[in-house]
Amino acid sequence: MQGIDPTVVVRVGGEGGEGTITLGDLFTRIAARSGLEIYSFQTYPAEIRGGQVMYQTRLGLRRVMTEGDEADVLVAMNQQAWIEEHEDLCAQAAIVHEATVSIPSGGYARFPIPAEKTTQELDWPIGKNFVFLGALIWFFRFDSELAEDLIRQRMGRHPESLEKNLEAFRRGYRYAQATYPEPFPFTLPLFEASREERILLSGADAMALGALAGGCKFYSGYPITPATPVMESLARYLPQFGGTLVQVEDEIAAINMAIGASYAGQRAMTATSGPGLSLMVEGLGLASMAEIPLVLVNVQRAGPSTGLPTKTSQGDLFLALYGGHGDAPRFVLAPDSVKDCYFQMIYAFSLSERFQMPVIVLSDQAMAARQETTPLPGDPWNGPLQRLVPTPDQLGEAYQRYAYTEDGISPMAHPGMPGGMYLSESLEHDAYGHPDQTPDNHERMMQKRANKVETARRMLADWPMTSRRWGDRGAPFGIVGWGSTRGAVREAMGRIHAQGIPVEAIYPHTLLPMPDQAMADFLATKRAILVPELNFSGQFGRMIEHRYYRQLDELGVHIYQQKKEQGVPFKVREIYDAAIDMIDQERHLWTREQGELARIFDTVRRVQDEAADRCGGGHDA
Amino acid sequence: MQGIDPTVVVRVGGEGGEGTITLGDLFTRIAARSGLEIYSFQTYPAEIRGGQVMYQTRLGLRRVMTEGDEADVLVAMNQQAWIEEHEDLCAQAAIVHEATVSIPSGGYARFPIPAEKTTQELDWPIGKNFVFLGALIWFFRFDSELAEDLIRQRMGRHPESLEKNLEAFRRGYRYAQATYPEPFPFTLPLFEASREERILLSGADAMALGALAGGCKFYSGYPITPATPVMESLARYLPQFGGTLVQVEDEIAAINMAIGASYAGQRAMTATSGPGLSLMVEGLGLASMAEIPLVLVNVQRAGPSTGLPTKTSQGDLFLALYGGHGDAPRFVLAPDSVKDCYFQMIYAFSLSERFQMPVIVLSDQAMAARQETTPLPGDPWNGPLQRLVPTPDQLGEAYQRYAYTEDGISPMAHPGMPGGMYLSESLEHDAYGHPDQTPDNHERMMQKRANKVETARRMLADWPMTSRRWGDRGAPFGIVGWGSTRGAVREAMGRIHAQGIPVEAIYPHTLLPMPDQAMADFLATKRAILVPELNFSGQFGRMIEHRYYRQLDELGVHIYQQKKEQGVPFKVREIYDAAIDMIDQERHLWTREQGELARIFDTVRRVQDEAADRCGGGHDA
Amino acid sequence: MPEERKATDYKSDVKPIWCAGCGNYAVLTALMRAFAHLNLANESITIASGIGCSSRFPAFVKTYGIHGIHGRVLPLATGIKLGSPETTVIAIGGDGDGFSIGGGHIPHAARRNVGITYIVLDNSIYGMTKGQPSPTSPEGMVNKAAPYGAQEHPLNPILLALSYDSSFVARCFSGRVKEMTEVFIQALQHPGFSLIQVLSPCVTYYNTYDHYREVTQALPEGHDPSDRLAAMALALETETQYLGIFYRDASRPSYVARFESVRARAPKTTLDTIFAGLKR
Amino acid sequence: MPEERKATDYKSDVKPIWCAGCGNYAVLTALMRAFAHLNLANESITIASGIGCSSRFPAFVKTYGIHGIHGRVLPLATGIKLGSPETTVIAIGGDGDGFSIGGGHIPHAARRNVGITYIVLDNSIYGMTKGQPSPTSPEGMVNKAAPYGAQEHPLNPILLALSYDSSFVARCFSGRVKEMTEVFIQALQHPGFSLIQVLSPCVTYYNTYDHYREVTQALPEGHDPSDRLAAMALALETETQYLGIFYRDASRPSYVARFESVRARAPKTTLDTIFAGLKR
Ligand SMILES: Cc1ncc(C[n+]2csc(CCOP(=O)(O)OP(=O)(O)O)c2C)c(N)n1
Ligand SMILES: Cc1ncc(C[n+]2csc(CCOP(=O)(O)OP(=O)(O)O)c2C)c(N)n1
Ligand code: SF4
Ligand code: SF4
Ligand SMILES: [Mg+2]
Ligand SMILES: [Mg+2]
Repeated sequence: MQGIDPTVVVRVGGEGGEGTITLGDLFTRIAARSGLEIYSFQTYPAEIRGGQVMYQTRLGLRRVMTEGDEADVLVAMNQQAWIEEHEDLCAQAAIVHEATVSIPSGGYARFPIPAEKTTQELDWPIGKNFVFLGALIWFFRFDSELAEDLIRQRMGRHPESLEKNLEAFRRGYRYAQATYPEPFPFTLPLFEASREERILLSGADAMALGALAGGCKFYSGYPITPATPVMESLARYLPQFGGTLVQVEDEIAAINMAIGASYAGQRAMTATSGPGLSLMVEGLGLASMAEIPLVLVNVQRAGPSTGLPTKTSQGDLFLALYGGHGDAPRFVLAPDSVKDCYFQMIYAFSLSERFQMPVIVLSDQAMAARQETTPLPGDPWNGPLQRLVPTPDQLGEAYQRYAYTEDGISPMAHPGMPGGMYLSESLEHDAYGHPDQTPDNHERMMQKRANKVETARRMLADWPMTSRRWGDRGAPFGIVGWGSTRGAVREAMGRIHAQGIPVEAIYPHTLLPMPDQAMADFLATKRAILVPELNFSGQFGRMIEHRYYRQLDELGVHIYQQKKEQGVPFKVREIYDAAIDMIDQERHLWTREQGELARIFDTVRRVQDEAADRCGGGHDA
Repeated sequence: MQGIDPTVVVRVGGEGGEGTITLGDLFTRIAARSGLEIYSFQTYPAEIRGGQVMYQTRLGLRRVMTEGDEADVLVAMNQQAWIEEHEDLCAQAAIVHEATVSIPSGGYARFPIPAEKTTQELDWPIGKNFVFLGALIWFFRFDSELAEDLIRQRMGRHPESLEKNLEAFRRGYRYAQATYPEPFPFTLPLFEASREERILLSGADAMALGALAGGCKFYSGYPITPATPVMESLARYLPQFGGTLVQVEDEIAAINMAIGASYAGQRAMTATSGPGLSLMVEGLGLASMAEIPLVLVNVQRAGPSTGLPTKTSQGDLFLALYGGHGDAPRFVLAPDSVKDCYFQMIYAFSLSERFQMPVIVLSDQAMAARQETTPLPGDPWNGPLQRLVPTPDQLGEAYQRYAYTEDGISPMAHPGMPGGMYLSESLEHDAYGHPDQTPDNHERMMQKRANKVETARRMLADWPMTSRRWGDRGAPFGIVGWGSTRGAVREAMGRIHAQGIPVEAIYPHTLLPMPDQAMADFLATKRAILVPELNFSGQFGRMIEHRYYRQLDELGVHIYQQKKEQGVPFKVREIYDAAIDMIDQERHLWTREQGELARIFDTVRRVQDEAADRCGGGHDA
Repeated sequence: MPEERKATDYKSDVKPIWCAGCGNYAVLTALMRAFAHLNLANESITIASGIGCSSRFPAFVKTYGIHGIHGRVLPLATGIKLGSPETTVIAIGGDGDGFSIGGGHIPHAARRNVGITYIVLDNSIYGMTKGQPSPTSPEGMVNKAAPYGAQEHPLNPILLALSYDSSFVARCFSGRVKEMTEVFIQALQHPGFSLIQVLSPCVTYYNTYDHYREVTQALPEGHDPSDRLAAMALALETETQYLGIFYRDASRPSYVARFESVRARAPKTTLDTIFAGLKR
Repeated sequence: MPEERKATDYKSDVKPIWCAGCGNYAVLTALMRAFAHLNLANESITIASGIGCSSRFPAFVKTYGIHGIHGRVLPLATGIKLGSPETTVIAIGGDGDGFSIGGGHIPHAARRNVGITYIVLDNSIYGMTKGQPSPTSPEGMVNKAAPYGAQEHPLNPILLALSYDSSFVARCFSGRVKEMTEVFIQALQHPGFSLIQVLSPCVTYYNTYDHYREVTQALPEGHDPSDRLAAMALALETETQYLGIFYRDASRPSYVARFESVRARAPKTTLDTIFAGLKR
């Protein structure tokens, strides 16, 4: 149990082929239905099947923000699960394990379950996961009727196996009930659970639903881990909304086909991951040049090249910002939670359609694959915005598809519109779309396209969703982050705050254009900022530093980059430690004039001393 | 006649189909053979053939550094040539024109030539360009025998037409001799011409020859303007050097095939332009991840998208630096003259082979298409460096292709080497090349690959060719540029210097890694720097600002970005004006404490006043 | 009823940038005549293209047009057709655009049977980039990019289109505008994917007019365009280059029709319903 | 004379990550046996691959190997062959890798007749990404990515290889290791480009073992592998999937041989000579 609000972290480890993910998934759903808040996380092997997988769910009474640094409960379906997972256990963890697995003695509470024996008795070898599910339902005192309902719902497609699985479930439940009648060391007071309306949503589904809410009618894409679930979700939904989804031959086809559909008047998108984004760079330039709306989701995975296809990273920021020959404007958005994925997709369609430009939405493996309980999303702020189409009197011989306007936006006709015939051009062109390679025209048109970003910047200055800011207003220490690291930052801030140290965070959601005013307001009171991110070179930090260095220097704000590129998310502890280290570092820099900061510095010193004590010495200040 | 040393700018305008380029080219060669220094420049229409083209040659007695801002002599082969080109003429220009073309009266000296009539008489309509050539040879008093030799040499493949062309040439010569016996207003004292050894070289050829000198044995590429000439040059030469060139199906094949050949042990390269570079981004990541040497030439053209395919730009810098998902290290080189193209290609192969990494060499349309007289290039500084191959005792079962080393470089076996069998991996891998997705291994291997850049940075610190610095050592005002703009900057500095204003320039040749020590030395004495470049967003300036902002701020150096994205090179005047403006701007900033700068500021004020006087008023200070 | 349209009604006011004598002019004429014959409303037509001399086509026609990027005309055109199914969509490109960089997209357009007319202006050369060998250039062709001669077998576009099971496959020649117009009229009415190879000489870099005048001839009288193997046999002949419709299967449902049926089968829903289903 | 080698001599110490029962194991066995039969030195072999389950192949073999990027195995392998002509180069990938994203490279490898053995492990599914339809999946296949069924005709790999004029075209089945080994031995000795489609079922996402056991059979006794049209006719049959060598033409010069002749014809020169020629 970690953090301020009590939570329980349950980790399930086993073979992919043993239904480990199904077990984790069903347990998660039953817990959610029991009124708990949920945050789940999975790791996949790069292997196809049969590799060892891990599914972690964190349960809480109030909103849960990360998967948790340590597991309270480990469900070890096989020996390998113990070997791979035990290092991440908390000191008093409970181990629910296959009876034949040997767990070395230690401080842990052990709960062997004879799952293999049970399934042998049932002559149903693939039911092991359901035996464990039964046991878990008993341990957490969830309603077993409710659980059975859910199993029926989820597994109903295969009636033959359903009954077998239910039987395995019941055996597990009864065995645990009979063998371990005393209270389980980690449970949550279910009567305190809120009855508020919640949905259980994955980041990938949130993007798909956001796309639908944003009016998406066309998707073309090529499978790639970890973006495929976005496509699979839309494959089901789009036709139900009168839309079309095509699985195409490659990412180049994907982006060009989406551009074609958008040219034809549809709201169109594609989704991919790193290698696919690399292949789409040329197409992005076309959308930018010909001014064709396009939403491109990039679910980041660890690179470079094929890299670590199933692991998370935030390493594609520079490619999203700068990927293109010539200066090809685009927008880049970065949702920072599952729910935000939904909204940012709506905004992506708004920006893309309104400004006739490609919009890249950066998610990542960790955010796409995880499930969260969230409130039902409400309406988006303003929108979805529409594409500017020509008025009848703008059409005809004099129709200027690329009319030079102050805000950069010109009305866009589409096939079928009488009098709107024009040439959409990848060559530099004049207001009509005719190729025009003269110096002045080129400069002017470059300016026109760039103006759209400036127009958007002004428009978005009034929009509340371009950044999220929380914590102690005006605190001297800040955290500036982006994307899926937010949960860990938020939880770390809770711990920092609990020490009485004021700290504040900001997460921009539009990385291009940056919400400069919000950033300026935020930075105005800071002495030092921590910029944590999941990539090797600290791309976001470099961008922040470059964009705001004058302001940072004038205010004397120090910037601390925290970079991690290991394929896994930040642990809360890592952020916490980095923040405390930053403040400690500042203490040394500020000794002569620490003034009002003295109290904070003292606290940090005390916190560090305590930590050192706990470790039994070795303080590396 | 412009600049310090006397030069003559001759511009030829006419239809592509009329042999305009041949005329320009032959004239250029004859002038070079007559002992003059040459700098030529062409514009192409985006059209295929028959469009209006322009060929400009600047002749001088000493090294010529740009194509010249204004033309002294216009050869107007048709009416359109006058219309399109007359705006760029100097006040007293000489117009050599087809007699039937009407030239409005003005300050120009006119030299009508009845070329069309002559070719009608000869019944040889396509000989118009040779009539003009004859006239030009007379005007410049070049040796007509020498000219005829050269014509025979160049046109000898078509004996039928050779005689006709020679006849047209002679008629033109004699007509001009008879009609215009008096000295031509623009000639150069040929007797002063140096007899030093010179070659006439285009930027594209320089790159091809540099590749050969760097040991290139394999080229795979796809045609694209303006990079095709590099391929065409190597198509001829490579087999003569025992190498292989493949024209492939697309740029993706190009980069992957080159990677394959390099993996097999050959020095391999490809060349392309913007759209092709966009398509190669994924392959770049593979070379970076699997640590395979690769030289990639990018001859920049104006983008985005298809853009202005025949026009110049420096807009692909960010793509070269940051184009890749994940952090994929690479080197980026930027030659700054035709001769430097030769050397940087050698260094590119050195770096690529030594560090087993992709190296991008950025040229541009203007530099690739132009011809310059240059001295015979000598030997490169150090090298070409070789690839590190395993020693016999490193081979065998324990061979570690990706052994972790301090400098990041591990020995690379290649097919055929007994005991060297290994897996080259695009997935994250361990020292043997086996896929390894564990967090620690990933971080370590990211570090290993990144270390190579740091090793190179240290190694290159001692190399003289990583930047070029010239002008007044320690001058308070600086110009920091890259690539092909150097000529204009150098000439502009000559003019600034002639005013008694001290100014100094630096051109880094390795943009990644940047020559930080050289930059630091340079910046140490500066008050303000101008950063001119040919792109819309000022990519280089942004990079300089970001990389050196702390130093710039500490020293109080102001940075002035000069951006131009019009598809054409800088005029000398533009650089000159921007530099003078910068210094004038500084005057306002520094009024209270200008100290030793007072003299310079005074000069600038005088220069500006004089310019304003010449314009007849309207001083926009 | 819309008025009768003339071929010139489809001409834009942009003068083609092609060299005098370029084979592409004939294709332009034939296509505009086919439009007129079918009396298509200008705004109901979209011409998409790649990059190359041939791909400048859309600029010269008064219809909707998009000049995309090199080699990607088929995915682009597919997107347009799916996005606006009522539109008559024509994809145009060169042999380099189509068979070299774009070659990977043809099989997929064909197997989707998407209702677009793909016209390849095949001059067996890269015109726009000033004359390098293309995938249909003969072995041994010598030019700057191949000073020792091209070392590759040429591709056989008709054969490969047939092997992809394109539902309409034809060959035309710029020297025969009338026959070309007729083929275009048929292709534009074909519900699925059609690929038309037009032998369209590049007078500047590879003038093949005389050659093609010699080796082309109409498909044998009795050829049955529903017989794919027979079509392949005729395509295999290279001494004679047959002109006309090699293969046609109008019975296969088009991609648009298939998606209509998918949408019809898909149970309609709303976001609220979906969210309700996600409630814990 | 090198010692006799056994199939196991080519096994690396990396355990394949494939699911138990995956068709790819049979291909691994057959290929190692073919190596042993030909007694190839380990260091004289390079296996290149793309991305996919099948493409993990090189890791499991003790030869030179390169696991490149998705769909680019043919250009990669071509570079290796041209860079090291003595090497036996094998290209391996899946149906998605080869016929979807990589489909544009096959015609060009074929027309170059570059001496590489291209083995496509065709399971008619995207295995690595957990089961989406591939270009060889049957129409109507239902899975998460195609909940309303795949809407495209499958491609016919043998037919398209023949239409590209591949000089060696064969089909094998993982259920028949012996025959597969035999074909591999032939292909490895073929001087030009060979394409081998191996029906290699994915037991996890699309188990076609039983189906293929039913529909596959050896090519008819009398089939003449030098008859391209006859091969096409047999390839067109889809009820029966024939196994064996459909087509072979060993007489055509390989790309390596062609470049040798180019280099032999090219006048030797030096940089100094070139520079001398550039003197003004
Ligand atoms: C990605 C990319 N690569 C290369 C080019 C350069 N390029 C322009 S047109 C062309 C080929 C033209 O040949 P083809 O398609 O046969 O058309 P043609 O000009 O002969 O009509 C090439 C290679 C480009 N524009 N984009
Ligand atoms: C550019 C790119 N796009 C997509 C992917 C994701 N991806 C990996 S393997 C694969 C397809 C696998 O199918 P196949 O080639 O048939 O191989 P199999 O796994 O079935 O053996 C895909 C789409 C990728 N790695 N790179
Ligand atoms: S270069 Fe050839 S293809 Fe291009 S316009 Fe001229 S004749 Fe036509
Ligand atoms: S998923 Fe399919 S193709 Fe991949 S290893 Fe398993 S059985 Fe083989
Ligand atoms: Mg062509
Ligand atoms: Mg497959």
